[in-house]
Amino acid sequence: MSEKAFNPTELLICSASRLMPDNTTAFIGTGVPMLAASLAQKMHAPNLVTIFEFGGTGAILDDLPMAVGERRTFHKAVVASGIRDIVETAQRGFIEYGFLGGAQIDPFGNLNSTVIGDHDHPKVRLPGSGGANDVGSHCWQTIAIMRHDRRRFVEKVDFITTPGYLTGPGAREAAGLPPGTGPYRVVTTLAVMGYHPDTKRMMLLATQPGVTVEQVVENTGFQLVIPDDVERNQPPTEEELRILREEVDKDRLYI
Amino acid sequence: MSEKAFNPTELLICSASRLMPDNTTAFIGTGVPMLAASLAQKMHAPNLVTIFEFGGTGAILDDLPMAVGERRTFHKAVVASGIRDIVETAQRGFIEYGFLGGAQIDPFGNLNSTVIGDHDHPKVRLPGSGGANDVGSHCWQTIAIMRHDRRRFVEKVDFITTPGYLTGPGAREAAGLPPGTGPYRVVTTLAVMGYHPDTKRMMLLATQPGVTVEQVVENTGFQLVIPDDVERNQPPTEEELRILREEVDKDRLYI
Amino acid sequence: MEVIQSGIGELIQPPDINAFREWNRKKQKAMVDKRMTEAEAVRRFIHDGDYIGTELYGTVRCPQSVVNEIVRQGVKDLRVAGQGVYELDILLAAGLVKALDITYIGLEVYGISNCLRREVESGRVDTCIEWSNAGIAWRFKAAAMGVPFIPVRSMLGTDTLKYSAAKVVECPFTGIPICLLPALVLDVGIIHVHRADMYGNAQVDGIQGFCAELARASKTLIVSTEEIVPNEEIRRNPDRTLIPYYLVDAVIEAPYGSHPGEMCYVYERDEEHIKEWVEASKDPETTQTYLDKYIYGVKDHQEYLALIGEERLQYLKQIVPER
Amino acid sequence: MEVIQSGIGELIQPPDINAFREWNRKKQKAMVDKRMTEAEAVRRFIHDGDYIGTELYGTVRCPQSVVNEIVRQGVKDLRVAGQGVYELDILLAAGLVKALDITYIGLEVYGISNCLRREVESGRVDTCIEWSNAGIAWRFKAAAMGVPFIPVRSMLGTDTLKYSAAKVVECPFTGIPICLLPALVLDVGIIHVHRADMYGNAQVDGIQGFCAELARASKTLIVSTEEIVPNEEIRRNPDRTLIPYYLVDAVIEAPYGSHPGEMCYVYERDEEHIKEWVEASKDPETTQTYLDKYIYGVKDHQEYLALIGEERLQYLKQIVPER
Repeated sequence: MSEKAFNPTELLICSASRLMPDNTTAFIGTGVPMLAASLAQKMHAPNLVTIFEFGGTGAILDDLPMAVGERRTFHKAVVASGIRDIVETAQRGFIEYGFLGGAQIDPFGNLNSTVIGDHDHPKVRLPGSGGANDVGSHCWQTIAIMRHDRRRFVEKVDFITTPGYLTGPGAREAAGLPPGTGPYRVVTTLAVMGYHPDTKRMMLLATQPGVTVEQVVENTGFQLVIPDDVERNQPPTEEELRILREEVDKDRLYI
Repeated sequence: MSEKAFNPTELLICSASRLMPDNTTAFIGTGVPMLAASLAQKMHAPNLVTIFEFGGTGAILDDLPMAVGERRTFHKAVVASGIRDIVETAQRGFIEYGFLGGAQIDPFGNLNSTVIGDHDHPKVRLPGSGGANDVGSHCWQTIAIMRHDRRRFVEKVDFITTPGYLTGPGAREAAGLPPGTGPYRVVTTLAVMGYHPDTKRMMLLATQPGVTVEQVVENTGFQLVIPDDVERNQPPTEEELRILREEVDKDRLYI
Repeated sequence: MEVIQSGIGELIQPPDINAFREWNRKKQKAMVDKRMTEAEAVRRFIHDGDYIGTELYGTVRCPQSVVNEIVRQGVKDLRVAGQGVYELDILLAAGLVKALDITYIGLEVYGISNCLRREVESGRVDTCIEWSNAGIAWRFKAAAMGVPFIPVRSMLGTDTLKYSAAKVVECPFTGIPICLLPALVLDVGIIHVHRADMYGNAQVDGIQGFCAELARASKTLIVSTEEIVPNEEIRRNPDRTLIPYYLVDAVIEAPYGSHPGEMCYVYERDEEHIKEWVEASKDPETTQTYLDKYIYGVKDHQEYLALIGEERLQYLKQIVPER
Repeated sequence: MEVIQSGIGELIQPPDINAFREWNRKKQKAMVDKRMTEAEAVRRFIHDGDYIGTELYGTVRCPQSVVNEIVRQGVKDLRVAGQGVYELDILLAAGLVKALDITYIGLEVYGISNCLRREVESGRVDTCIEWSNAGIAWRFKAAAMGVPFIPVRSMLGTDTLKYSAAKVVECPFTGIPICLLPALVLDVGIIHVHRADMYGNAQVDGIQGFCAELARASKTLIVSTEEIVPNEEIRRNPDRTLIPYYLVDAVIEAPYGSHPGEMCYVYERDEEHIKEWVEASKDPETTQTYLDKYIYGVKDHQEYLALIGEERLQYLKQIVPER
């Protein structure tokens, strides 16, 4: 199958989906994470426990939710509770993975979804934290899903909406965030990245199909840790694309 | 009707019942308050909103509860929730009356239901606070229901389980208890008492039928404020006794 | 127990928990008929400058018929809590919002809110204090508990905290830093439910969002409901009641009250209508046209439903899947 | 934010919320069959010296079949949270309790507990730390929230606070004194419910007591249930689920599991049996006779039910009134 046979959104969905292991708990936000979770349930993770902010735990994603509170987020779920129950469950340490987006990300994985420019006189007023700060504070491992360009990958975000590693090693713990939590992966249209275990700075792990290390570096507004071995992320398989197109998003609302 | 035609428990029930106005909220503990509330609903207060600690709000007391969590406490109720919802409702200022008992009471209405003697080496280990401390902290007006003798009405209780006026005027507020709350009445086998508005010390309001002021004073282990006018509490009416015996407690479990 | 950090944001609604208790003491405890129209409820209970909040989430179980009436009556200088999608977008579009305790206002899958951008970037919304989603729910919970603050581990280390009115203290039991969120008491809360009796005892199906918390954090509470049921029905299943009558000041019968949003198990959301709004909201002029047609141009919720049309509304019920 | 007062009571179970997070992280997230007998659950999960708690309230939806098994296995030096009627009385009667975070142990309408008196006055229970009823529920809630403390306005000004491990601080928002209760994490929580599936998803009818809080505050959770239902039934009404499977370590099918207590809508409490216990408990010798007959003398819950007798059990169902 040719590498052109899928679009960037499909690539993001398939890459994120592979980061959702079976029998784990995952906090699912609007958009790509929903599609990825649905795909994961239909591919390798039938028992992925999806957790939606406003109360749904363990929904079966037969149909794709259009909003984080709507009935598909608790369709055939094991529990339909409320926002506090969900976020307190995360705060208590029960949720392994959290999937997030953002307008800007910095080398320590801090995310901005609040403002571009000055807070009190913003150039662009963005939606705000929503559940992102909660997810980034409490889930054990957070995964950011973003389009990749220099305006988004910046040395310093205009506003830290959601905590990554803040200013570096030890900073989360010093701020009072639960020890052992933090950013885990960044999935983009160009690459999959992790964080250097010592410096907590973003580190390239794999390039997306057809993308070179140089292209990733060029499109990143800060110095990325480049290890000796950079893997090549496998393109979406035919099976992934078929399920995504024919079952997950058959009305093509997102893809 | 002769004053001997009722027993002390019946007298306590009828006296307490009259302190439950229609269309008010009342926090109801085990025993006499349950009977009083049922009687009140069947007499003058059909819309008395009974509130039981473990979750029942607005039950219709057709049958008499034997325990504060059992099904009669939420029989045909408008809400069946849980203990936190109930006590937080009180903490938020929604519950007007709270009915309490205790092994000892002092001139400021402080109640002991924890120990007789030293806490760590008690002569008698009593059950403990239960909901009493919560009721006495949050309800606007608390009403103690007790048998009246010098062992129970003491200058200093062995242990302040539940706050009355603590050490006197201003002490509740200084301790952080909600302003405007506190003991309101004490209903006993000998008298009905209130509190002096300035000194917050217990004050005789009315003697029970056939009881003299002297008898009340004799049976009280501290100096009671005795106003010029002491009323005589009316004995239970025939109607009250009939309903109490034939409807409220027809199996004579309590009376 | 040292205060380590204080957010620089304004405390728009200070947590005077004793005053809230006094207010609650005076609320009526009798069960009386509280049924009224949206027009009456808004006229009587929502005033210029009030601090309000809506539940659940934008297009999900949203009290839209009441929000539309606020717009029709032009209640202005509103201070608003929380997160929203369509409903807060409409209030912003109508220029009625002055200050926000904000966590998220956007259009979810359809992207960022143009109305929010226009109102905030122009300075017409003059105050934006930042919180997380759970942060706002927890602030309601603190008020609902009747305490002035609640401890959490959200927001720590971020600008979200810096531009909030939260404080960080050292926990006196463990020594770890803990974020304290101030209680948030609403002048008026607005909630749409599946069923309520005429007194205001209300039940919802499916997820509960932050219904219980917002109801208990509101000085005045307006409940709109898909249907009004007899009190006996409530009393048969009291363990389903999330809102006790004594919290409630107005009960509004509003079938399809959440339209174009959904009401789980009853009707689906009107995706076409939402897309119409998304398109209209991109430009001030088309925004105004939309408001003229769907809100200013109709007298009340009944006329609104007639405008949407019986066929469309029936369709939204028919496509509800089996449970 | 100054600490104004600290209770002098021992913090029996310190609120190490980070350790609780680590524990919860390791709990299994897969849905696996957790059905087992009382004997297996107690053997595997409750050990000498453990800190345990039961829900709901003594004779109401009480996990009695599990408590009886604890007595049969003689798990000792237990540290116990909270309030109880019959169930904690039985543990005390058997001499298995070493320390109490106590709020109420008594026999409600039948008066004070003779077993409590004997065990505490003799010093066999060597620690009694005082709390209010809601205080204990709030302490569970703090653990369930994942924070080390929770602010309340109970206990202030009293000896209940003095002999607790609570602290009073000055509120940094309002300046008023506020009581902080430390989170309470249980080694083992035990809850009896109306229905659960084999994975542990559990639902109760009627009042919820502090079921949700205790379940979420427990490192290990044992759920006994009147009946085990298919997972599909849980998924049809997920808004009824109070306990998600991932909290649960053991699911025990225990019809009449609350006997002699009640299970609302299913069976009434066995007043005659309770009176038999009240009488027996007055004297150490008759107490032992009672334990010998009803607990040590039977092998398991099934034998216990046979001893009580089918006729009596059926009667307790027949007298359940209409809802």
